[in-house]
Amino acid sequence: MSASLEKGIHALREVIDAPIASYFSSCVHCGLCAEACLFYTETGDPKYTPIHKLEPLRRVYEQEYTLLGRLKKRVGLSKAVTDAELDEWQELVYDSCTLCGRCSLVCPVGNDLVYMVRKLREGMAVSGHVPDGIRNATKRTVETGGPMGLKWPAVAHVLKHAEEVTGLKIPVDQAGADYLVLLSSMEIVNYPEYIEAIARIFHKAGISYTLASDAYEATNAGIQIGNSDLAKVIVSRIVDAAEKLKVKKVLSPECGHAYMAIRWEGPNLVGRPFGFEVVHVLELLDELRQKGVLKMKDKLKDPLILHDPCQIVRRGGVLQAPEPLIRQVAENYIPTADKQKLNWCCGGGGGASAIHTEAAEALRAKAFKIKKRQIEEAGVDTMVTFCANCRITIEEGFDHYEMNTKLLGLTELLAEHLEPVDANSASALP
Amino acid sequence: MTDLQFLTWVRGPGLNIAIGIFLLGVLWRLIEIYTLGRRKDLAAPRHAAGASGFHTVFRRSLPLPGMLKRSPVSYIGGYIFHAGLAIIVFLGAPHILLIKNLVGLSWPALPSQFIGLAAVVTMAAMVVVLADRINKPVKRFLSTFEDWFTWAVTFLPVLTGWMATQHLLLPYTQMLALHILSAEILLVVLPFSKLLHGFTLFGSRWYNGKVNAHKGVPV
Amino acid sequence: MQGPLIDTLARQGITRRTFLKYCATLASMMALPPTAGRAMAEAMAAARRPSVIWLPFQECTGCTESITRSHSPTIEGMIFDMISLDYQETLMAAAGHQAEAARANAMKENAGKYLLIVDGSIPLKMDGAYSCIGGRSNVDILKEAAAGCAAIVAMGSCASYGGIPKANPNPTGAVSVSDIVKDKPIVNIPGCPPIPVVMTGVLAHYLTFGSLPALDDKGRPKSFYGDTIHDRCYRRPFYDQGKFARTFDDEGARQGWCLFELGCKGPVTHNACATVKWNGGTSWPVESGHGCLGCSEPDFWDGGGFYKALSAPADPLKFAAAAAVVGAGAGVAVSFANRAKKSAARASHETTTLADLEK
Amino acid sequence: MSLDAIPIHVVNAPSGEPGLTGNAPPLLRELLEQVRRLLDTGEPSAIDLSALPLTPADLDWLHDKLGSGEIAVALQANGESTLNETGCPGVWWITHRNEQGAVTSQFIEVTFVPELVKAHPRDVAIGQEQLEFMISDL
Repeated sequence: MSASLEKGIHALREVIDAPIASYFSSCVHCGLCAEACLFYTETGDPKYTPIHKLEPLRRVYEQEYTLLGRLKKRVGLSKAVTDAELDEWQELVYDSCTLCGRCSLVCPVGNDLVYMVRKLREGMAVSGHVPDGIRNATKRTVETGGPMGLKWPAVAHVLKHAEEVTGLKIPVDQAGADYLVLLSSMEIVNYPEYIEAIARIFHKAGISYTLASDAYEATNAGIQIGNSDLAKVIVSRIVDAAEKLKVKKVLSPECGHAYMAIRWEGPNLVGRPFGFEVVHVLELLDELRQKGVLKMKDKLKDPLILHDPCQIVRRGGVLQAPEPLIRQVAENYIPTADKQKLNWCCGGGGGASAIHTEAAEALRAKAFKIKKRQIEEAGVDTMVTFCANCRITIEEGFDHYEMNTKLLGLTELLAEHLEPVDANSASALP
Repeated sequence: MTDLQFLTWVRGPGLNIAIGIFLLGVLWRLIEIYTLGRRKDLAAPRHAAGASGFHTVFRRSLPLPGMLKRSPVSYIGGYIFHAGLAIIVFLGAPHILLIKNLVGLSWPALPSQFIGLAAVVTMAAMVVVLADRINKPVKRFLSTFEDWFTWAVTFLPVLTGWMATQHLLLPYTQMLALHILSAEILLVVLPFSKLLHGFTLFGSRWYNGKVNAHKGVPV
Repeated sequence: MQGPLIDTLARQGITRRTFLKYCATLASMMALPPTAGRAMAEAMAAARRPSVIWLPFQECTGCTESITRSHSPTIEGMIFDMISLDYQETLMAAAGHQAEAARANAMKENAGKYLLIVDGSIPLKMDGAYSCIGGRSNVDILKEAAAGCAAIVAMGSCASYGGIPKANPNPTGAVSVSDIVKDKPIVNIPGCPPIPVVMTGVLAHYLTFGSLPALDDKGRPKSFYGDTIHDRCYRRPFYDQGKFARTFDDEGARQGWCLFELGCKGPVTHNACATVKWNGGTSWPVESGHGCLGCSEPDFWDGGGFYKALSAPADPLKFAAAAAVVGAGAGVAVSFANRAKKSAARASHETTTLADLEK
Repeated sequence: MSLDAIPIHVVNAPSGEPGLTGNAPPLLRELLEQVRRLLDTGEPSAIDLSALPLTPADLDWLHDKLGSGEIAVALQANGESTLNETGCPGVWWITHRNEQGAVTSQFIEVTFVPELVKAHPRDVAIGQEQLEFMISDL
């Protein structure tokens, strides 16, 4: 056994727990999880059945933690997990799994499959069986602060531009603010409008906030590659900054995995509950809407559908906020059949969008057909979402299928139709 | 060995051994599984109506919207044969009597004609489910020896029980003995195969519900 | 007592019509076509009386009682008039050497033609010393008598299957006739005791057609043993409705409900009691409120208790508690090993660095 | 003491017996065949009713259909037997009972006169002897 494989098995030994034992013992090979996985439904290839993606984990569980499995291994009835096998499984665990968690919803015996994929990735990561794209993104995040290698001066530049556009001051490193606002590199680079929208809305609501120059990046490639140690390094930056600036709340950007990393995995990664609250931007917006602060000057007339990002809605629990918000700003919102926690993934989550091999991109394009179908069935030209990663994947899909569909970010859309900002407000630029 | 000796053996020592292995296996496996522990979730919980392990234990018995259409055979066939097995095992007069003798509880039985009908329907559903496993690429791909074996081990008690009461193929005594023997094989196989899902499914659903309920998602 | 049977019967006050009526009913019971009744009557009326030797072995004489006390004025008994019963210890006047001589004589005179009836099982332990007649062991006598017979009728469960003497732990090493004799046609008429009409039915068949009736896989006449007691039981509808007597004195028992739960072995017992009944059609065990014991099945005595329902465990669970304890113990042992392993894995955790991501 | 005095009796007669099974009507066709054969060849035949899966209701139905004819014979021989011609001449309903009055077997015979009714030549011969004896005594 190679040293890296040994490390992988060791990591799995650490993470296998009672739920995993229960899940594997319950599986009846009914194959229903395949019907919930867009990589299967859009390709028809049975190897993309979610439970099959977990085969190495199942064997390690059986061989390490069951008496019969140990005996079977000893007499050669159960073959050991090998590097070659993990190599083969890399595609199944990363390229064709976006950690969207739809399979966990359908399993009739109640298996939480995505929970297991996340754990299997711990073993895959340390044994080196990870796609280069995700590995590089992780490296960049750990080394430079963000998956795209973005550094503070570049961020500061974007902030300055936003201040100019909005005419509002964007506070940085201001201790005692209510909110520490986090961003994701993708928003900074591709959708800077998000920052402007946040500035406007906070100003309108009169809530104090700040950015942190040493913790602006919310995304966490560590949880995508599946390594808790590295994920902890990344998330600790935010925790440290939040504690240093003594903010009450940390505002997660739209980005799905960022929310997952800071809201749900964060406390478990650092090993203690947070002294601050983590809020997703949509939760804040919905709260403002309910308070009547979020008033629209007009509404978007185009018929549109909503794409609920998996990590925020199905896996993040922000179930109720998105719909009232979209109704607030859109006159012709058309709910899709599979909405909210049932929504289909864009195909680029879980780090998949960072994998740029030809095969992975082709597979993603195939998987995207399900989104294409949703759009076509609704007969709309506009789709709204609230995750930077989803947006990139969906735009790629639109390009691939040469669709003329418009894709909008929910927060920006809200900001765009917001009642004009009161210019005399305190936080306005002089 | 005569028929009656065979029958007496399966009713006596055979049953003793089978129930012994069953109890031993189930306890061993369940303890092995559930003592593996689970880390406490340190993230601040979000509360949502209908989100809990308990809810999921029940909710998961119904298909998610759209799924019934995607895999009707799995759901409908599955419901019919699980319900059929439950009706036969828990509402057939001789079975209730067995349970009464083992644990002292008893309740009214259904007419034997109804149980016979349930057996036929159950077997039909099981055959359909088997055909589905052979035909559907995903199921065939996932299937291992264990899947075929456990199907047979589940099917045989129903078949032999029904054939015994209908006086088919073999004399009643032989068929009854085979019926009891096949049920004993089922008991022996159960703890060490996927059939354990009859027990662990509650744990699995509960864990799934609990983990997601922590995030405020009713699953 | 030579001459056609009908004359013998007439002398006993049995009219021809009575005999015809009896044969019609007998044919019906044996599931023979209606016309067979008359053929039977004619054949039997004119039949030559075959020599019959009746050997009693390890038995209780219940079978003989059953036959000879069959209902008055014993048409069944009359049938015996059409055979020449040359040896029957219980019934014959001769005793001692005379009796033995009669047997030897009959065997010699009718060599190859006589019918051998056996009741009782044959003990084999201690060279058969458990049961001897005139200083000779049963097994010895049987072998000798069987050698020259045309066919054997094993009367009762002991001769058919070993019966009560064979019950666990079978101290005398009792076996059935068919365990010893392999080269002769044998018809088993099990029951403890057997139903008289079954006996006469078989004799009638033998006399009419010169052969034994069709037998099932246990050597029993299909016409009488084809169905189970349960199949033909008048209480069967209660079984189907799930109505059971739970004690011998409860409301269900008074209502005449099914006795399955009280241990009735009807479902696994092949016999004609439910249709033929006993004591001239007066009643039979289930009708009198008691479950079937299964007396016509092999090893019925060791069938797990007369009052234990068929679907109940034959023995009380012996090691269920022990198995549960061992299972729990195994589980706990594995869980300790698992927890130790997992703690060790956690303790030896090496923090991952970026370099670790490479293969 | 009669059997009725024993306090175990079936209060609710087992169900399943009432109701027609549909097994009776085909018997009428079979009887028609048998009557034809009797007329064509003179060959008598019979149906063993106890060997067929007929409920009491089926038997009643059959009995009603066939009706009763002109002749009713009662035979006292080890219990009563009744040999009754039905509404269809040549079709006889025959019931044998034992001494306790229970039905032991039941037939429908298709014949000009049931065999059991006819006196056997040898019995007639005995009658002849008796008559001669009586005359010789005169």
